[in-house]
Amino acid sequence: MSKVAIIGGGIIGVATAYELAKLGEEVILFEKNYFGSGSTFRCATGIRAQFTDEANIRLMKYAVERWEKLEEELGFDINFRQTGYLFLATSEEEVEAFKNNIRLQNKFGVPTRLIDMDEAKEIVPILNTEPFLAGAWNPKDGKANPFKTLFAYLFRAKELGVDAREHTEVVGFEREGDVITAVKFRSNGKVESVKVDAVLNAANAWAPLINEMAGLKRDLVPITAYKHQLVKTEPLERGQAEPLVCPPSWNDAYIIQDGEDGGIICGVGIEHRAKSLDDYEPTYDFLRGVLRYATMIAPPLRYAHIVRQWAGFYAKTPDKNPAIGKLLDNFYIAAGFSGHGFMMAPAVAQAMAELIAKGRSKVPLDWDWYDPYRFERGELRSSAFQIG
Amino acid sequence: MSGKVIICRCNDVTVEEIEALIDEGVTDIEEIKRLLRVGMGPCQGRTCMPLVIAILARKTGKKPDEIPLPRARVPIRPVRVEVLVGGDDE
Amino acid sequence: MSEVPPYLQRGYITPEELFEIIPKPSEERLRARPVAVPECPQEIPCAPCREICPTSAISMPTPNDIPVVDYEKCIGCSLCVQICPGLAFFMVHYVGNKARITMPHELLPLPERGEEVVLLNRVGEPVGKGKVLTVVPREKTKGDTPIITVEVPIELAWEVRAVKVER
Amino acid sequence: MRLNEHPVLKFKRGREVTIYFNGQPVKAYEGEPIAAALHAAGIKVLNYSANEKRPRGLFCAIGKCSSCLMIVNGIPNVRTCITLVEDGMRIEPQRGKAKLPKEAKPPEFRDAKVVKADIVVIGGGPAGLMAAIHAADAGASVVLLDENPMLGGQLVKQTHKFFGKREQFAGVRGVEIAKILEKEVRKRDNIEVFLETSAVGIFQEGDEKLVLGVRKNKELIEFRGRALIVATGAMEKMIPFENNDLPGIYGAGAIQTLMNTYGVKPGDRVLIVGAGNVGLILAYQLVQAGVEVEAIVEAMPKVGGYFVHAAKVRRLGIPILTRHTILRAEGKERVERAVIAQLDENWKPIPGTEKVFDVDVIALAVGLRPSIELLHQAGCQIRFVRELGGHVAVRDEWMETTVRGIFVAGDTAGIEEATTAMLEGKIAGIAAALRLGIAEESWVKEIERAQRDLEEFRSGPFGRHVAEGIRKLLAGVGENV
Repeated sequence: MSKVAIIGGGIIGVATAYELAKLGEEVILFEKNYFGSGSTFRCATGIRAQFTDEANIRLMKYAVERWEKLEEELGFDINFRQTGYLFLATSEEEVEAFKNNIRLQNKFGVPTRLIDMDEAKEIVPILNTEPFLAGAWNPKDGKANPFKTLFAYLFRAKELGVDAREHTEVVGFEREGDVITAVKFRSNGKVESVKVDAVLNAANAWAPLINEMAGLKRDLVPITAYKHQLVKTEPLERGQAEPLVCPPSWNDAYIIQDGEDGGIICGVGIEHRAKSLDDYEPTYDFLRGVLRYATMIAPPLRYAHIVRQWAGFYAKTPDKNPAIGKLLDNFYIAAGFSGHGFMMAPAVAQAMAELIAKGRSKVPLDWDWYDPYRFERGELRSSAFQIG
Repeated sequence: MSGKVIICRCNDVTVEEIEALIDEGVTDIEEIKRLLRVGMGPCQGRTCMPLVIAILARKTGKKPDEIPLPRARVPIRPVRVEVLVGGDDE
Repeated sequence: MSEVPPYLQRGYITPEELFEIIPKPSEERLRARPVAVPECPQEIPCAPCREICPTSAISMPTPNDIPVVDYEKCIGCSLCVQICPGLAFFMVHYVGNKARITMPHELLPLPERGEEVVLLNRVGEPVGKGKVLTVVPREKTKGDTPIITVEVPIELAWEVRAVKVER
Repeated sequence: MRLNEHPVLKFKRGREVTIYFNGQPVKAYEGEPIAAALHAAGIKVLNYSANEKRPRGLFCAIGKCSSCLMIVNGIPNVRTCITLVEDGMRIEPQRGKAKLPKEAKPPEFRDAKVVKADIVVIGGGPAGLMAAIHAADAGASVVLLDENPMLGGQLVKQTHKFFGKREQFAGVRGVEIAKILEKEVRKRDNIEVFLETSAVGIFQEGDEKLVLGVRKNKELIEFRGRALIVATGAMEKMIPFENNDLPGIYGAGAIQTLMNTYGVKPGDRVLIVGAGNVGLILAYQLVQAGVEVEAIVEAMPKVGGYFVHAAKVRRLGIPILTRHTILRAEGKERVERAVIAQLDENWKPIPGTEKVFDVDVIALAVGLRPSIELLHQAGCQIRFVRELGGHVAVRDEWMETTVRGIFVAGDTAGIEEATTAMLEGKIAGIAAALRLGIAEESWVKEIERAQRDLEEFRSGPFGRHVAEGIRKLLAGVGENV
């Protein structure tokens, strides 16, 4: 049994802690704020396999299969619901592009199909059918509650012996050659140190700072925090806009009904580079811009009330694909999820845990594709299809 | 109707539910808020948050000034979507 | 909490408690002409009685001090009864075997001159009946509060502090 | 249940209109909110809660608590306590979560109206009005917004006369002070007033502060100023007890609004919880409106408010039960009874001391807390200071918060009195104009005068408590949040 330190108490860190504990490893998990406070609780809840490249499609197909069994495995209601993703085309060219994507997705067993707007209206009763030509519909996509999912993992991880520490900040490492030997952390103003056999950097937007502490170049894995904002309505009766509905050509605007309280979450690709890693300030242009599109997608939304607007980070790499793999002999990274960390977590956590504990994984994760050294080599992947 | 002690009116969260969660070891107000959805309804936590802080203080022995108030968010009162888009034009 | 004065536990003050805090007007003074008696034992930031008194009979070094009336300087004009925001000033005047109590009355209906009303003590219990001698309606007072003077048996002079109009 | 005669107030009602509750016609008057009209018709159950479908009625009456949401003309989640009636309105109780209509026309995207001024004052109560008056006199252009249809804030519900000194309107009724201050504001042509306008957020855009406003729930307005004064007042605290959400349980302020602003009786027999000034004043106001008050219960061993307010209600026969608390409300769809009990030294109810009151209204007057949401949202540093009523914004002696250019005054800065709110408003108004370089240096003397008045006002036992809280705040004691 070896001792693994995980840095970052978001969904990736917590889920990996659970998977490692399941494999019998000893885990100490650090979160500098409270669990989930970074990006996990700020996410839009969506889960999809409708990507446009093989690596992400295969990874997410596997992730969805894990999601389907997660509630049973963790014994906790995480509000996972397969209510689908509905992408909407506004032009003939886009319909053609959708068809190509669908062919690729079908090839790997993702059951996406092209639907007409009558069917779309049945699925989303408040949908505006008029501007759209067709939809790409995968009923197996869905959503879950980020907070409950994180806590379900956390409760089970603790039962399996994970030492999970909130409000505990990692401040440095001890390193011998390419091996990290100890993690230094501060809690209640006191700095302590713990010997470790392996370290996972799961700090997402904060990951470059952790890499730097490990003696690596800060931009070895270039991750930039972009404020991705959302607004949400008051709770509404379920069934009015269950799938994530997104016309990609409208600046990636989308709406999705919260799987628990039924409030409708609205997002759009109006992005601002965060001024700092504390910069969660929502912006006025977003508030108006997002609702302009949301009411074009679902006009009856005009009668709902917005109760809050918030920002979280899309921790973006240059190709919007995460960095997953090994950086030093015993120093690993799973970060830079560019908005897809929550949906990928069950698959990535399992793959990462198996890699750390056994040196290999049965998860269909294309290690070359997500190689954290690819940026240094100047090898960028085709951009992952962005929207949550 | 049963004798419930309601803390969060919007989501019908009772004092017993909050105490039970604290007993399970969840003592961060942000976590309690999100797990029970206290303060996440249309009143935006105005009525319930001081009560949650009081319960948390009583159960954990913390002083109320050691429990941070969850941040208020825009809009600080619910606003109809059509107003934010361009005004009620009907 | 032993230092809590009993009047703050109950919400009313007995004449005995009051006259431990301020002096009681002499029998002679009470018979001479109406005299203002503040039932205001608590230090609160308030000064209109002192400000309105035409003879500077009310001493109150700062607004947070309690009002103390110099009964010899008091001419019984009732302006303090009219202005007092706490409705805590009363005038008492002994006439024969009756006492005339002047008090604010901010309720409807306002009694009429000569009307017989139910006399209430400091806890609102009826303690007898008395006749209303004068009524100054709201618009004619200096303090926007109607005041009435009611005649009561002399032994109730320090009990009756409100009336109830029964129609 | 409408009041027509009142010893202090005169009710001016608007044109009579008809609204429809579940299809049944209900008489209403223009200018009153839907919930007040329904109350006057005896309709108290306004909706059934989102998850448990528990009956709910009016609670806060100021658009904050979500207890009065109804379906109005087919649109769900309308706050009926602040939405005014219109002839022919169709109103239905909401059951659970709302459903949107299936079809609608997309709203047109339009630029918002922009209103610019040197100083934006949020809140037209005593603090905000004084801030606007003094900022304007010091030379600033001012825009003042308030959520209510009239200026004055809580003053408009206050039938009692104010304490303090003559220059602080001592001896004048709150409702009259509101009129005086409103007249002063209207006299100044460098003050622009927006009523029925909520400030829903503050954004910093360069040197400018953008206050996002919503007028009449219909119109978006961008108020742009270089300085802001937040004087948004306070809101009532709630306490836990069984069935504390039953219709017929109100915040004290809600009852004052119904009764003193709209001339609607809240019910017939009332139990008041809390013998602070709010509870005591409310008891007196209820009697003035011809409503019976069964008792006031107070958990503390003494009356918390001014003794003179207590004496006023005691001599009208209202018992004040110190060291008592409410255990539960009972009733099927609305309050029918209240059960209280005596408390022991450890604040635990003593078995066997229960008393039952047959009341249809329970009024909660258990304290106020500052409405700091806007300040908190804008990023001002917040601390918990018990003496000031809970969480407050850290500010300096000129009432400026930790965000430069954002000032605070009145109950928002700490729960106190309308008198001190007015003095703080004066300080904030002048200070903002000075900070912007608009006011001449000589205005500093006016600030100092107001500070001396505040000090004098706070030198008694009540004020000393507040002064202690302010000292803590200025000294940086208390937790940052």
